[in-house]
Amino acid sequence: MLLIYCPYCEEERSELEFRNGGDAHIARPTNIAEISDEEFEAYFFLRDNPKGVIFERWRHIHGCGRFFNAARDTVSDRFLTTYKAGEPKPNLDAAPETSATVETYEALEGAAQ
Amino acid sequence: MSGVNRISGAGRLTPARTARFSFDGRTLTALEGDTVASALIANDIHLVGRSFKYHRPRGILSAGAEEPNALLDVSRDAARRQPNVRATVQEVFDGMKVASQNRWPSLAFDVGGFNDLLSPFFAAGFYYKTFMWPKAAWHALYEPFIRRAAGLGVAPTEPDPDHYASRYAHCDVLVVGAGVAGLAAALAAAKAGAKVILCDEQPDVGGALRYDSGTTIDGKPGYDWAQATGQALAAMDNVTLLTRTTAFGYYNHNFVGLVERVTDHLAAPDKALPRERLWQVRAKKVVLANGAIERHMVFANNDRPGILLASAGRTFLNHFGVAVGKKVGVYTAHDSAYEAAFDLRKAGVAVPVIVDCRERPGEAVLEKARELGIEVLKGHSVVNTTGKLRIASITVARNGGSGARKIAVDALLVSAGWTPSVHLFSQSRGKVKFDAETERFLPGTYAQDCLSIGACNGTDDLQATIDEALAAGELAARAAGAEGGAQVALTGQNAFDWTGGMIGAAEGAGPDTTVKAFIDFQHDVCAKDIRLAVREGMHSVEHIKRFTTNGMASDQGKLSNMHGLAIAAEALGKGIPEVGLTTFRQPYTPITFGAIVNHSRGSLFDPARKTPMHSWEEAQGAEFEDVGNWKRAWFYPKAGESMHDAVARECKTVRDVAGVFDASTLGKIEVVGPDAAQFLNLMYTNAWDNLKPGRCRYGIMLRDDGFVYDDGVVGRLAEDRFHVTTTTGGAPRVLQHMEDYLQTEFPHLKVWLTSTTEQWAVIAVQGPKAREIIAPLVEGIDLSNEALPHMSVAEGKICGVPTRLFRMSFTGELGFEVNVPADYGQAVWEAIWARAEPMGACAYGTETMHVLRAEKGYIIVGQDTDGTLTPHDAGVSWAVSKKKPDFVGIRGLKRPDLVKDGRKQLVGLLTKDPKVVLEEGAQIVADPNEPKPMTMLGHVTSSYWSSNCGRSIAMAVVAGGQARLGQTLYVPMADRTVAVEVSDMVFFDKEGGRLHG
Amino acid sequence: MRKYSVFAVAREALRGHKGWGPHWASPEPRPHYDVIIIGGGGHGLGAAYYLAKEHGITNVAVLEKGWIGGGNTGRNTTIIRSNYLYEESMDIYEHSLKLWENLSQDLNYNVMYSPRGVMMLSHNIHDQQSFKRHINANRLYGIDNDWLTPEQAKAYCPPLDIAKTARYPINGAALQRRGGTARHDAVAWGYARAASDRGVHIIQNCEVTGIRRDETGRVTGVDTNRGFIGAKKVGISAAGHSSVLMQMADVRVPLQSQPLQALVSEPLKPIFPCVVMSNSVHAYISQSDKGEFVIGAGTDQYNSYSQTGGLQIITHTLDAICELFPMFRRVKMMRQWGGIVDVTQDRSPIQGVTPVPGLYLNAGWGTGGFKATPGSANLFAHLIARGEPHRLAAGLTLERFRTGRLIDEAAAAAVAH
Amino acid sequence: MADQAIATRKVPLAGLRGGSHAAVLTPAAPAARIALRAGKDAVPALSAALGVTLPTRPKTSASTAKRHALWLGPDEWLVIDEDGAELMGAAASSGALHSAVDVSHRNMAIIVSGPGAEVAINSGCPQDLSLGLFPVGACSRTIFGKAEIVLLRTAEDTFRLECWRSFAPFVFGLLSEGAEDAAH
Repeated sequence: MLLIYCPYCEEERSELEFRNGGDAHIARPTNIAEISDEEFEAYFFLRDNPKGVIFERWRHIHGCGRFFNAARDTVSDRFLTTYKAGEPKPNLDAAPETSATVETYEALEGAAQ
Repeated sequence: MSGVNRISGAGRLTPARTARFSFDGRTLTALEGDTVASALIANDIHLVGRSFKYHRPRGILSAGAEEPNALLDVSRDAARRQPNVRATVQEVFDGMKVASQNRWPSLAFDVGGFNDLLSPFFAAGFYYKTFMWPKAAWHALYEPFIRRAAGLGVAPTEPDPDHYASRYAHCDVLVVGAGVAGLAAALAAAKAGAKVILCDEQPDVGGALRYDSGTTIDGKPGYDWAQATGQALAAMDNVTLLTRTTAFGYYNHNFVGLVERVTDHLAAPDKALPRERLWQVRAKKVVLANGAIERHMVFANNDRPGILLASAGRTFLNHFGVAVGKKVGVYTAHDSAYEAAFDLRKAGVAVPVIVDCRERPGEAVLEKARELGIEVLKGHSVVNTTGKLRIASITVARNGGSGARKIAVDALLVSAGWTPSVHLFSQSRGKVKFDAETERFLPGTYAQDCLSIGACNGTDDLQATIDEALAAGELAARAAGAEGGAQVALTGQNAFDWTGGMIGAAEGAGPDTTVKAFIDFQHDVCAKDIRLAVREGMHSVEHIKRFTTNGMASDQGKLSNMHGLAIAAEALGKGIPEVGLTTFRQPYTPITFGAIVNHSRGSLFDPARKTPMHSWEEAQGAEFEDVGNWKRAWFYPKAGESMHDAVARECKTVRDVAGVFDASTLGKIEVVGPDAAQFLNLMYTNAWDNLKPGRCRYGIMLRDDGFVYDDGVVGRLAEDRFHVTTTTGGAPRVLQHMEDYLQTEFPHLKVWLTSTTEQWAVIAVQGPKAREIIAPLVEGIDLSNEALPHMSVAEGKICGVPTRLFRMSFTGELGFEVNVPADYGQAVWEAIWARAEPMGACAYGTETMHVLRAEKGYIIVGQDTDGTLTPHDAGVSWAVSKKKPDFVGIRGLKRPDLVKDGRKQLVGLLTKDPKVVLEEGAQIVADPNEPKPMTMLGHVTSSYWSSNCGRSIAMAVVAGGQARLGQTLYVPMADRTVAVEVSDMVFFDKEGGRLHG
Repeated sequence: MRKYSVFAVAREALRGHKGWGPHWASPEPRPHYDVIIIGGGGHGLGAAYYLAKEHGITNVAVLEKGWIGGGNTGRNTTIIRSNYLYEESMDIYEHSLKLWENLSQDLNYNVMYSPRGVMMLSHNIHDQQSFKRHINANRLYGIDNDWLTPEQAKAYCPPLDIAKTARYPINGAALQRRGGTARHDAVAWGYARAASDRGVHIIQNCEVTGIRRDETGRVTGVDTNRGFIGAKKVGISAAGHSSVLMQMADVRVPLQSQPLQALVSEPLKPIFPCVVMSNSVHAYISQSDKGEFVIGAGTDQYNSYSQTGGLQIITHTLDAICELFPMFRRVKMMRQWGGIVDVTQDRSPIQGVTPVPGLYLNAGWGTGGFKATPGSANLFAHLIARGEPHRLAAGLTLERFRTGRLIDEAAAAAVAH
Repeated sequence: MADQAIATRKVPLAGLRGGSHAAVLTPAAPAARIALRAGKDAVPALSAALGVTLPTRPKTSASTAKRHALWLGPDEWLVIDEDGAELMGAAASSGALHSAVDVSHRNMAIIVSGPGAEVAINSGCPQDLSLGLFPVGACSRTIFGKAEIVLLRTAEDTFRLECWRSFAPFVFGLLSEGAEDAAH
């Protein structure tokens, strides 16, 4: 059960109060009616699905109700930061790099050093 | 007398306080505080079970949670029966019934023991190589045979009458384990002012001090210090001390699950007490102080009853006052076992020999052994044992095999050293490192905010443990923000410093042998099985585990994993860290489903939502159907009526007179703000700007991929206020869908959404007499066709309370939907009913609602559409604006497959035989004689007997359906084929005149 | 390859099982293969086996970054069934089920396919409509799937509580009798052994770090932690890691990787004869040959490669199990674990060519991968060998996300009105 | 019309009492409530019109004698008037841009009071309710078992717990079990 910092409530809360909203920073094209099939496919279906830092949306559905964004490491499930909707993607160079140092559970399977 | 092996003056239990229990029908006396294991051994019973595969006689091996053998069936009464209970954990209470498992007809004579003779055939993985012929025999013959042998205990067969509780808890510091390290850390953290939770799986604090006899802390005997410290902690406001509480799982972000066993040790528990309580703890810091687990020695026939871990022998003696035998041998590779010999000797028990496979045991323990006159055989090993149901002798030989001799014993204590318990650390996804010198895995890289201290961290020395614990406790408290003052200092002294330890097979169980030297007792995995797995190409430790099932039993390899690993490494010719560990997973020890689900049962399993009129409907004898979480009135059978009769009557009555229907469950969202219409323009396919206040419109909502997501009637109450309705099941997701777009795609719009589903009770009054029924009750609203035409809404009063009165119809009749604040719902319903009933109107349920709307061809999203239909497929193209520049779904709708010919489209179906009612879900074909697999054109989505039409009617999605009107198609059922004609979807009142009353 | 049989086992029993050789060889990788398959799970190993057996392509390597069968093959709840709704799904799952029926004999390895029946519980009218739709479609397609009354369901699975007073009463069930379970590890090992016997190289601890292409964009091989390995064709069959591998070829795919959890109870004497699933209360359960209840939970809500998830997902599942079987509240959970499932938006798999010539993708099996193993492997081999999909997998291509021709099994079970 | 009786109000959980000596459960009397939405700019005018200062800090509330304004989100408040006074009109009189929706009947409230109130609520609520983090006056929308609730701490040992009416039996049932456990 994750512990998620809501940038509106300014507090960490249990994952039970939140709903994941998929990838962040995928803007719906303002000219959506005009885009090509390929562009629509890219907008609606194609995702990076990164192993490492993902920028994702959460909604504090059983809290303040707000959508906000988070940067999370999909290997360690650690949050690097959360920020309000509409704010730009944070520059994570300043944040501690965790994906390289956090040992993965998966790597544990069958191998320990 | 509480057992022949009870040593007068030994242990901490009170001789006068006895409890009686039965074991396999035999009544025994125990002392309060005994575990089942200590009580059985006190009564000289070692044989308690049979192993899984070979049905070998097995005894009690340990005194703790790591026990692999002594799994028993414990019951309070028939419904409170628990299989697979570890005798070493379960405390005795007066009147408990205990039974052995996995044996027939009796524990001493078990037919399954025949398997032991066949064991050469049952080598690891043998089943992959055989039982393949003839083909059908696996499922028909072999598998049933194997399954009969499966399992240990017998599953409960009655619903569990006990209840379980749950608490979410937060703390600054969670300390797991209340041994020396845990107590000291908790003390330091608590004195620094932190909010502390300290838990331990044992009934009392102390950890290893429970068996220890020579340690002093702050000048007190260790156990006494522990009890005093525990009491001091428990008395502090900022400390929660939980005993009989296992930290079973370390999850993400310092979330740790604990299970507290509340009543399983009580003879007559208060009924109000939960059996177990789940604690879901979120800690700022976690301090792991969960100790180490002693390993057994791996040698031939090391599994006989009466062979125990040395620490278990000490626990039974020093805590419970029970000697494990009268003539107790010791076989060890570690100094700690000597102390067991010393304690037994001092208690007057014969210790014929300490066999130590090392050439150089610790000097201090050797000296002490000499002093006590105990023979020590250095550089010797136990190479075999005898004794059918209990160990009778050991065969001892000098390492290398010479000078074998038999020594009679009735118990044997073994120790291969100690494995730090890194289970929780690993569950936290920390990464262990291998300490080559001491041959053990220790916490390496931390992944979460936790610290390991004491034995689980590889800290052996007592004072070092204390210092480490105090520092960790204070550090954790400070890191969590505690600012309190008091520092703690403690000094400790133990009797002996320990050295030694080995992993893997001992002398005589090496690579060239075929002896049964058990690693995993419960699963009967021997050293030779590991070697076989390697020989068969299983080179990953995970493959070896899975091929041999080593470590997969209910103890999850607490004793066996390190031995298995060492033997595998040897066979592979690799170092231990290269081979690596298998994964530690939650839970640390098995936990009941009951504790996990706790309050969730019956009405607390899932909320059953009921409308404000529910009790009236119930009183009228309505049958209910589940729709999402809602209970909806389905139909109202009168005495003697079948469902079919009731629905036919209701359908007729609504069209002939009128009916009253509870529509409260429909989702409602109030959309308010100056940009409300603009927002709805984007969310629905229709255009909303031109809808005048006081009027309503049916709207279709799509996802961006163009498929129908929901529908409903939307009323405009004012320029800036809309009353939106959704499907019953769709209410929450429609609101989420709208919020998503509003907040993240269209945040510039000034509009807000509020769920009002439960604010309003909705009473639909439908039928020719609808107006006549409600008119006298309504105040301030002109109900005439002119003032309130079809698809309009007005606000006023009914029965003296505010109403939003909709003129709308899902039946095709003159209709109203009376919305009143929910608390008034039942009273207004009763007032309407008081007028309706004398006129011959009826109350109707969802089934009649479904029939009536189908007669009119109105679709139900989720039944007639399934997330793969566009509005064009669903025959509601008229609701899709062609002028709007944008709405959600506009682009998805234009994708190649969504605009191509031949798509499945919603149409009507009329059976050629009007009496035949099609099955909903039946498939439609063009050629009923086509061989399978047949080409299916679509399926029946809705199908009813229509009493108003005097025939069956159906709706279906059919490939290219709208071009097939008039065609004959077929519905092949298992017993017959039904011919149908494709029709439009309006079966009744095609002109729609009735709507306008 | 030494043939496995009861006689061989008996012979070995007399000599301490000293005569068994490795299941599969562990060769050093060659510099170049005709085909490289990335991912040593059941699908990948099976594809290699069928390439060798049915297409005569034996210069094949299966590259596995860890140990074979260590991904979703070794982590799933081993349910097998084919009673899906859409033709595209029925085609592939039924093809698979037919292969399951003979797999032990085909591989000379007992994969313990056990057609004990998969029963899906219906709790309300909407379930009933949906199940009837499946049953009718299955029947016309030649796939067994029967509607049972609550009493018939209880007769088939005695522990079921069919009381009408339950919070989610059972109003019927759909039963596929040919559905059942198989032993997951055995599938990986059986395929590995049979493939290895036909010359396929199984290379463990070999992680792919790059996919190389020539100037025309065609695949030329893969970089690995053991160096470059050339190949004419590369097939990706890596489940949760499909996106990561496809990114190496600069292709974005419509996949999300999420934790899927499962658990087993302590071993108990057999009491539960079949597989029971309930979509309405979100749970599925069977009892293994060792006596453990094998219980599947749902996916966590976020993307993750951690192979762990939250306790609340397990809780939610056990809530449902205890509601369906109130006597199981005293049963104990022995172990829980997680895998990474790669899911598509329409919950149907992707098998087909990619924009990169010579690169083939088998992915998106979500929670349905194990049951599909033989069928998917068999058709993936066909795809790689021929360069175009088999008729039975023709609808599973990536293209459908552009055209909109989705195979939406999830939507077909849409929420009730 | 004149002779029609005015419809009587039937509230959920009417007449129920429950809990334990540690945590007493009492359904609250019917109250007036609005779901209020507005931007920052509108806060002063709305506060003046409603006679209670709309809080702008997360997890805080403001109260007069019988009127409470609970911060639920950055542009969202739940305003409760225990006397049932008219709130929609008051909000409208502010003249400021806002959305007010009457939810008086959507919600109902249960008063949880006693030394075990925190523990009783924590039987299904994952928030830290210790006084330090959830002081008197603190409020939050959150989850309680399988129901959404709004919590307001009205005294050290008393919470007002609001839920939607159809969830009330579930919430009351789970609270009862939590209250029972809190007593032991």
